[in-house]
Amino acid sequence: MIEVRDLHRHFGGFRAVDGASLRIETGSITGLVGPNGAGKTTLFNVIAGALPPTSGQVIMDGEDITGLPPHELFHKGLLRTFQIAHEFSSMTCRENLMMVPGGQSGESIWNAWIGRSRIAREEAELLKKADDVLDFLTISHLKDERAGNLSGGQKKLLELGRTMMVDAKIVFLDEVGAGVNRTLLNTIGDAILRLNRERGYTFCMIEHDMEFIGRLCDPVIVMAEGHVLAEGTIDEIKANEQVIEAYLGTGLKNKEAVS
Amino acid sequence: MSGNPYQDDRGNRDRSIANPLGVGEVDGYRESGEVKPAPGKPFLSAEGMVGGYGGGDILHGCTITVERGEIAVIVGPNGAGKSTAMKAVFGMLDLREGSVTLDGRDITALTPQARVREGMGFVPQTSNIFTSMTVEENLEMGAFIRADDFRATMEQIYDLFPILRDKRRQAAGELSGGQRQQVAVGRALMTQPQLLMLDEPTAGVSPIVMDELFDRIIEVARTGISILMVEQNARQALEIADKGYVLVQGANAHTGTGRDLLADPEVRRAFLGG
Amino acid sequence: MSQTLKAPLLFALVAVLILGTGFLQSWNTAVLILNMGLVSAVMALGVNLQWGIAGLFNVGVMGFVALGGLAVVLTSMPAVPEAWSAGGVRIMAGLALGAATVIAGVMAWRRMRSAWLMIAVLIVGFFAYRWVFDAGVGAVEAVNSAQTGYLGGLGLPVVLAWPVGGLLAAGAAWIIGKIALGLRSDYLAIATLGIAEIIIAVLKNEEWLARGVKNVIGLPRPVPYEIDLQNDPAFVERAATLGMDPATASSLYVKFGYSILFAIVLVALLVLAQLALSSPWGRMMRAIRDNETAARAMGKNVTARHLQVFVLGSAICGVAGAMMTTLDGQLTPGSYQPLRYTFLIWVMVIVGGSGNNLGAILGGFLIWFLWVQVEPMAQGLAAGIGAILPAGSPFQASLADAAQHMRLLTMGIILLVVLRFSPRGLLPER
Amino acid sequence: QDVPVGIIMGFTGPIESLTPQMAASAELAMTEVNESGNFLEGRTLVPVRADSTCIDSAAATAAAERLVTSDGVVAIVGADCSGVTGAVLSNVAVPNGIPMISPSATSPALSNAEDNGLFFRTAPSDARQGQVLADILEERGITEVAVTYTNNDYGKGLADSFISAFEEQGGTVTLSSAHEDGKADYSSEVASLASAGGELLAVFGYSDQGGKGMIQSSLDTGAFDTFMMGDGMYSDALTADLGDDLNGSFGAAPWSEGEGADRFLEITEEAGINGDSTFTRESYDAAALIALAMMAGGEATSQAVADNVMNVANAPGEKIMPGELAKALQILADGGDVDYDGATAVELIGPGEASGTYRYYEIKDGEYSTVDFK
Amino acid sequence: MDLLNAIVALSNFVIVPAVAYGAQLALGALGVTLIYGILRFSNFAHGDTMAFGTLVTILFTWWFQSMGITLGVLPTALLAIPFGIAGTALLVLATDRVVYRFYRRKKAKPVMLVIVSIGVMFVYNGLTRVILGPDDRNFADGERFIINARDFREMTGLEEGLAIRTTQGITVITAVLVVALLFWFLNRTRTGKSMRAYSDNEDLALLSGISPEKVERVTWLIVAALITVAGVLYGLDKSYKPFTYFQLLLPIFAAAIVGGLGSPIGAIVGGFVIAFSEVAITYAWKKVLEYAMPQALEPDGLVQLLSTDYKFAVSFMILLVVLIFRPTGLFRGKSV
Ligand SMILES: Nc1ncnc2c1ncn2[C@@H]1O[C@H](COP(=O)(O)OP(=O)(O)OP(=O)(O)O)[C@@H](O)[C@H]1O
Ligand SMILES: Nc1ncnc2c1ncn2[C@@H]1O[C@H](COP(=O)(O)OP(=O)(O)OP(=O)(O)O)[C@@H](O)[C@H]1O
Ligand SMILES: [Mg+2]
Ligand SMILES: [Mg+2]
Repeated sequence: MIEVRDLHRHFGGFRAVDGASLRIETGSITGLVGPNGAGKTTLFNVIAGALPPTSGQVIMDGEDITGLPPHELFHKGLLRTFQIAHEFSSMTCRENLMMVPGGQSGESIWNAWIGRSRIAREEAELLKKADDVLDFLTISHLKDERAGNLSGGQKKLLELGRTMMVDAKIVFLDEVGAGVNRTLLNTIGDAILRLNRERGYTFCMIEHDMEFIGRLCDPVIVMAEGHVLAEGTIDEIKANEQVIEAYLGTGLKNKEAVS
Repeated sequence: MSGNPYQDDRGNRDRSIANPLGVGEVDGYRESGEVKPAPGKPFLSAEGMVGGYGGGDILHGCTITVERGEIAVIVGPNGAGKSTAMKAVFGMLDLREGSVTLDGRDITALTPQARVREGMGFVPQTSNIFTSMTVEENLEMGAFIRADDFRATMEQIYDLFPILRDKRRQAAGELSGGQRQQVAVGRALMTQPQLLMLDEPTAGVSPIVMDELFDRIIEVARTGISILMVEQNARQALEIADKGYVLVQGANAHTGTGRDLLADPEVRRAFLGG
Repeated sequence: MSQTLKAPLLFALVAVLILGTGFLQSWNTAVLILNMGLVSAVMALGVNLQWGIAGLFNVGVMGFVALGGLAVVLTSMPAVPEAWSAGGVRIMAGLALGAATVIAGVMAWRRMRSAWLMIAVLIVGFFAYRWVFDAGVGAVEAVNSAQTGYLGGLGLPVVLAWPVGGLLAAGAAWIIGKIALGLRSDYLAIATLGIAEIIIAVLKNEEWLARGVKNVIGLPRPVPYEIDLQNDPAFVERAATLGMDPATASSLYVKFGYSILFAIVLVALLVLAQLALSSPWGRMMRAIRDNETAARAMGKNVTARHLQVFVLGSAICGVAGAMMTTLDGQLTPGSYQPLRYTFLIWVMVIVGGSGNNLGAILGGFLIWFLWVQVEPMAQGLAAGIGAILPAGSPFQASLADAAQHMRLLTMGIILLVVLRFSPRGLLPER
Repeated sequence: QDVPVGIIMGFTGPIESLTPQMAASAELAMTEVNESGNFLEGRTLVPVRADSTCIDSAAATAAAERLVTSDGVVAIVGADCSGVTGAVLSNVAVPNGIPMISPSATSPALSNAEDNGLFFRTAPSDARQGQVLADILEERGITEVAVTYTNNDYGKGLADSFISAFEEQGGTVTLSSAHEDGKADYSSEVASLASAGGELLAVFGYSDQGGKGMIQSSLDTGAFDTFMMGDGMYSDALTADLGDDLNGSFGAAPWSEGEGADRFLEITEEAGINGDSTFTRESYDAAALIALAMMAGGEATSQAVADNVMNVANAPGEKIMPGELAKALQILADGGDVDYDGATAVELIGPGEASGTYRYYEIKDGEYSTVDFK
Repeated sequence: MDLLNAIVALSNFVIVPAVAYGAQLALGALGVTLIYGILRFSNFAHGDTMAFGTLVTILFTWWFQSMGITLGVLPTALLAIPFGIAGTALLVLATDRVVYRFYRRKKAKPVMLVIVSIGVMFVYNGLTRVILGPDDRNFADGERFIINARDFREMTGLEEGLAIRTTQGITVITAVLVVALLFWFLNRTRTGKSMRAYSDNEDLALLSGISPEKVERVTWLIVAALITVAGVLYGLDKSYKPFTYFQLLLPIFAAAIVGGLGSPIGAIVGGFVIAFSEVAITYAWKKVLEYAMPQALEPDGLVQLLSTDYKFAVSFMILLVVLIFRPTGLFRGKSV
């Protein structure tokens, strides 16, 4: 589905991504881990069009999508969420969802003046869809609340909900777990699994919580110093000496997580 | 749009006229009130804190105490008010009720700056280093309030975090996430605090660095410095904690030693993710 | 006070101020303030679209207003055939050559990725352009330079110049937006500030275009001339039945003519803006304003939307500029100053209420009223204080002089006071 | 009773430094009329000031509208800058039939403005001055000059008329370059002019604005050391500031031969006004003409002013100098004729503008000294 | 000889004026950049503050002159500058106290401060005119030239002259001194470092015990000093008129941005880039080429790239080009 070929992204002389090559298979939930500064977020940003690459290619379903701007990638079914939730804070949860679908005729300013009735029809459909999504996420009681007033975890759910307003092919998640309470994280994990199974979304997610990764992801890709260090199932990764040395360590947390 | 009409920038990003980098959230102009003696309290004792950010209350009678040399950990769901409680302890928001005492003195009326002088150190969750300054300058800024010679302390910190010694001339913004956290803790230690407060020091940090940080935190505590921290990696944190607090909706829900809480099935299920 | 009550009350206040002017000073003054208030309100509407709705900090309003003014000359003045035959064709050829050079330069960069080739193309093209163009300009400017010395316009009815002014401003805004909105960090503010000055510089120095600093006076009007009315017995008679002298009646008649035309434009623009805002387009714009990065990731072409709003807002300023020049009856490029045509409009929007179209309109009226009336008020005040002071004291004189400068001071203080106590303006958004 | 007369000048804006003296001079004339006691059975002229801003036509129009319709002025001294003058004329004066006498709008284009016989100016159109200056150069045998002008209708118009007259006589202009008033730095303008060369630099600007900056900058760099100056450059402040450096430079300024100017200086000095400031003479004359025209018409109305300005300004009649308004009023009251000469040797020609006598001066020992009158 | 003449002509008309103008812009831009970096907004009132600072200095200069105190060959105004700085400092500190601080306490977005500064601009604009009126004021005295063109010609026997004005000399020397001092201050002293820390991260600075009030006060004091010095030097070199100072705002902004907003070195370099590009691109190279080229190749035209009418556009084109290729300015400023 997504193939990254020998991708480079340099900042001045610094090689944040340095020859990364990897594949994300259709229907998978691929985990992306690696030490701080390994270049994971940078890789995401390049794939999602937020940063232009220095060299290399990104292929999606056989089509070269290297360097396309984010809004075009969106229309190709490539979506992302952010490490820090990026809600539209002055808008209600419902509006947050309703604004998502592309190609709304009401988004053209001409139609705003001359095509009011068509817009009204479309809006009614969108409204129903948004309410369904809010139901799915178990936050329908918040539909008229301003998104800015939600709690951190709820914002992350809303963020996930936006990807459900359109038929996303692949969703990139950047550290959904960071700073999220583990219990809530489990709920989010469930939602991700359901989307993957029921709707056939492909996911690629950066995460540092090995337990969470272990529950959801197969395969797991480990990055270090800008390139791919290892790839495999969670158990293979945990057993990999290089990965232990560069990333997992042998300390207390790892022991705890394994136990 | 936030509730604060003065913060309405209408989404403008025009960097040629406005510089949004490093804008603070804390009112630095408040005047300190007086310090009253409060004998017989634990080393740090924040009792019955009620307050918020000006809108409704976030904290509803939350109490936190730490003894000398102890590690205390606060856990709880998102939005429970953990960070808010930390800020309240540090004087970064107005309390409507409750008091904060440190080492037998009531410091409820002090500003954050004054609390630094009283021996408190705080490492916020994010943006906790001066990115444009070198590692050494960061540490110097930690020692800003000190009039004495702080070179010995700096050496101690370099011993504690050896990697920082190698990078002392490098801009802190160029360091990796884990290294930045070390700079941040180092900066706070430079003030020679008696109490070190850490807000989610391990969020977004790789497992190996997290282990490293926890090790260092234990080391710091062993030197007699009290530690109060908020953690979402709750199980690992409670593992090393002398005392644990579970905060729910701005009030204490469970309190106990770290081991006790870890062993409590209800706490595990509701707050630690099973 | 609830918003629904506040808006009518504030507009009523403006009405009272203007009517008060009518009763206390004169109806002509009142209607004149009303007219310029209408024009100002249109300008404020344009700036509000950019700043209030999309957060674009455009400090080049002056440039677009001036382009609107240029449109009036180009549309409504009669052509100067001698000038056209002297060098008009050559000028057009020069301009075409210049445009071709820029396009070729951009192509060279896009296709070949070669900076040197681009620079070479630009330099060669530049000299060719100067060679063709300068000669044409010389010839045209030599044609009766005291009275014409320019190509003239199309000789169309002046009302047509208003949409043309909008188009001209829109075209300029499109080019500016293409350059400035595409920069990595947003440098729109400084770019607009500079480009507005460049537009004025072009207007001042390109004499073949609109006589440069020599001004074009006697622009056609969409309403009758007062003199003609005064000489029309039927009109004089009707004025007499209303108990007015012909001079007053005629100038009121003409001014009301303008008022009606301007009001039509203002209302039309307001309705269009409100419709757009209440549609999914408006929702999308709010989303972009809230969080650009997220909007981008949600498939919204933020740059294109910003460009669109920037062009629309600037076009509105262009229309207002054309209306203003029509009202003045002349184009005087030297008179465009940022303090008056950029910052004052900003004061209107901020004081009125950014993000709220009605607020911007209110601000337009209110600030314009003060801009005109602060001076006599300050003079009155100075005279009042002066009368108390001992006669002949040096203070009296300096007080009178100081009164003249009260206008700027007052604008500043009003802005500061409103920002402090009602930072979202008198009529906040929602 | 009171007869209000408007004074519309740019008290704020680019020429805000000239206008206070101009307004004061105009008011001086009115005071003189009032104090004479001879004016229309003891009626009093009351000056009413309004701000034209010099640049903001809308504000100027609003101010003028207020003067006319609310303060009820019967005539206007002003406006000052040609741009706003045109706007006030066509939007306020003509519709309401109010005569305007501008002391400083010199744009040739105003000669053709649709004015219904209501617009006069005591400042000559720049067309004539250009010719005068070209003649001076011919006298001096100078054939190659560089030109700089302030970038507005005044500067540009004067430069144009000078250049065409000069070239007609066979002279060469090496470069004609505009300068903006109030800008930060003039080194690049001076550099190009120096590069172009020429026997001297002709400066058509203002003495307290870019014109002075250009001269200063040229002197400093040694680019030029002789200057020919247009009327806007004439001021004592200029010679005071630049002093002996200007020796040998010359120019022309509208002037009355003989007494007029000196008398004006005397009375302004007495009144504590800087009579040497630009356009003060023209302002005084404008106000004086309004008063005399009313007197000649026998009533304090707009119509009287519009009808009689030309009569009182031109021959036949007794010559009137500044400070002699009382005498003039007496003559008119007695049914006589006056030929107001004033501070600038007023002579209105064509569509009611000053024909202009120019004083051809040269600067010697840091002082203006008259060479000739033209 | 001819080559020498060419070099002298170039120095006289391009290099010397551009260096002096550049130094003036640089001092102004330094103030803009400091406010941007530390107080986080572009100060639209900068030009008008400059006018005010100069005004105070002028009043003191006149007072000194009236008492017969002068500096000999140097302008008396130099003696009055400290008083001017004090006056300006009072004004800006009072403004900060009454106006800006409120918004900082409210944690207003920086763009709010920009808009506020527009209001302050209007107020200062009126204030300056109310106090001293809008007129042109000359307050320069002392020796005007270090060397003037005539003397230079006599001394060297060259055809071309070279003039260096006292004020140009003072401007350049002052600029160098001020910049060196500022660098030393910001990078070496405790207060300077605390200012950088505050500029980097307000809250963390607070948590380190740095008092925001002190940082802001010191910043305004430095800005007041920079502004007054820049304004007075400019006024000495040209002349004083409030309207001109308002117009200076634009080249100063351009300089600060070209250099990289928030970067003091950038401000200096930016000032010179703008000044040199304005003068050099609109310069008519005819004279220099006539000296430098063999007779046969001498140009007949003026060899002027762009008429001086558009010199203003030049600085903007440079600005745009710099921003397209280096969006953060020549020296990485804060606007990443
Ligand atoms: N805009 C930039 N300019 C310069 N260097 C950058 C930039 N963005 C990232 N880097 C550097 O590139 C490296 C990779 O950064 P990246 O954010 O991709 O790491 P990461 O793998 O996501 O780490 P973490 O797990 O800590 O989020 C880091 O060393 C970072 O300092
Ligand atoms: N600056 C602020 N102004 C107003 N409300 C705030 C502010 N910061 C936080 N809040 C609100 O206070 C409540 C508690 O926030 P707090 O940051 O203390 O939670 P937390 O327990 O630290 O959660 P997390 O684990 O997500 O960090 C939340 O509802 C939040 O929305
Ligand atoms: Mg990352
Ligand atoms: Mg928190």
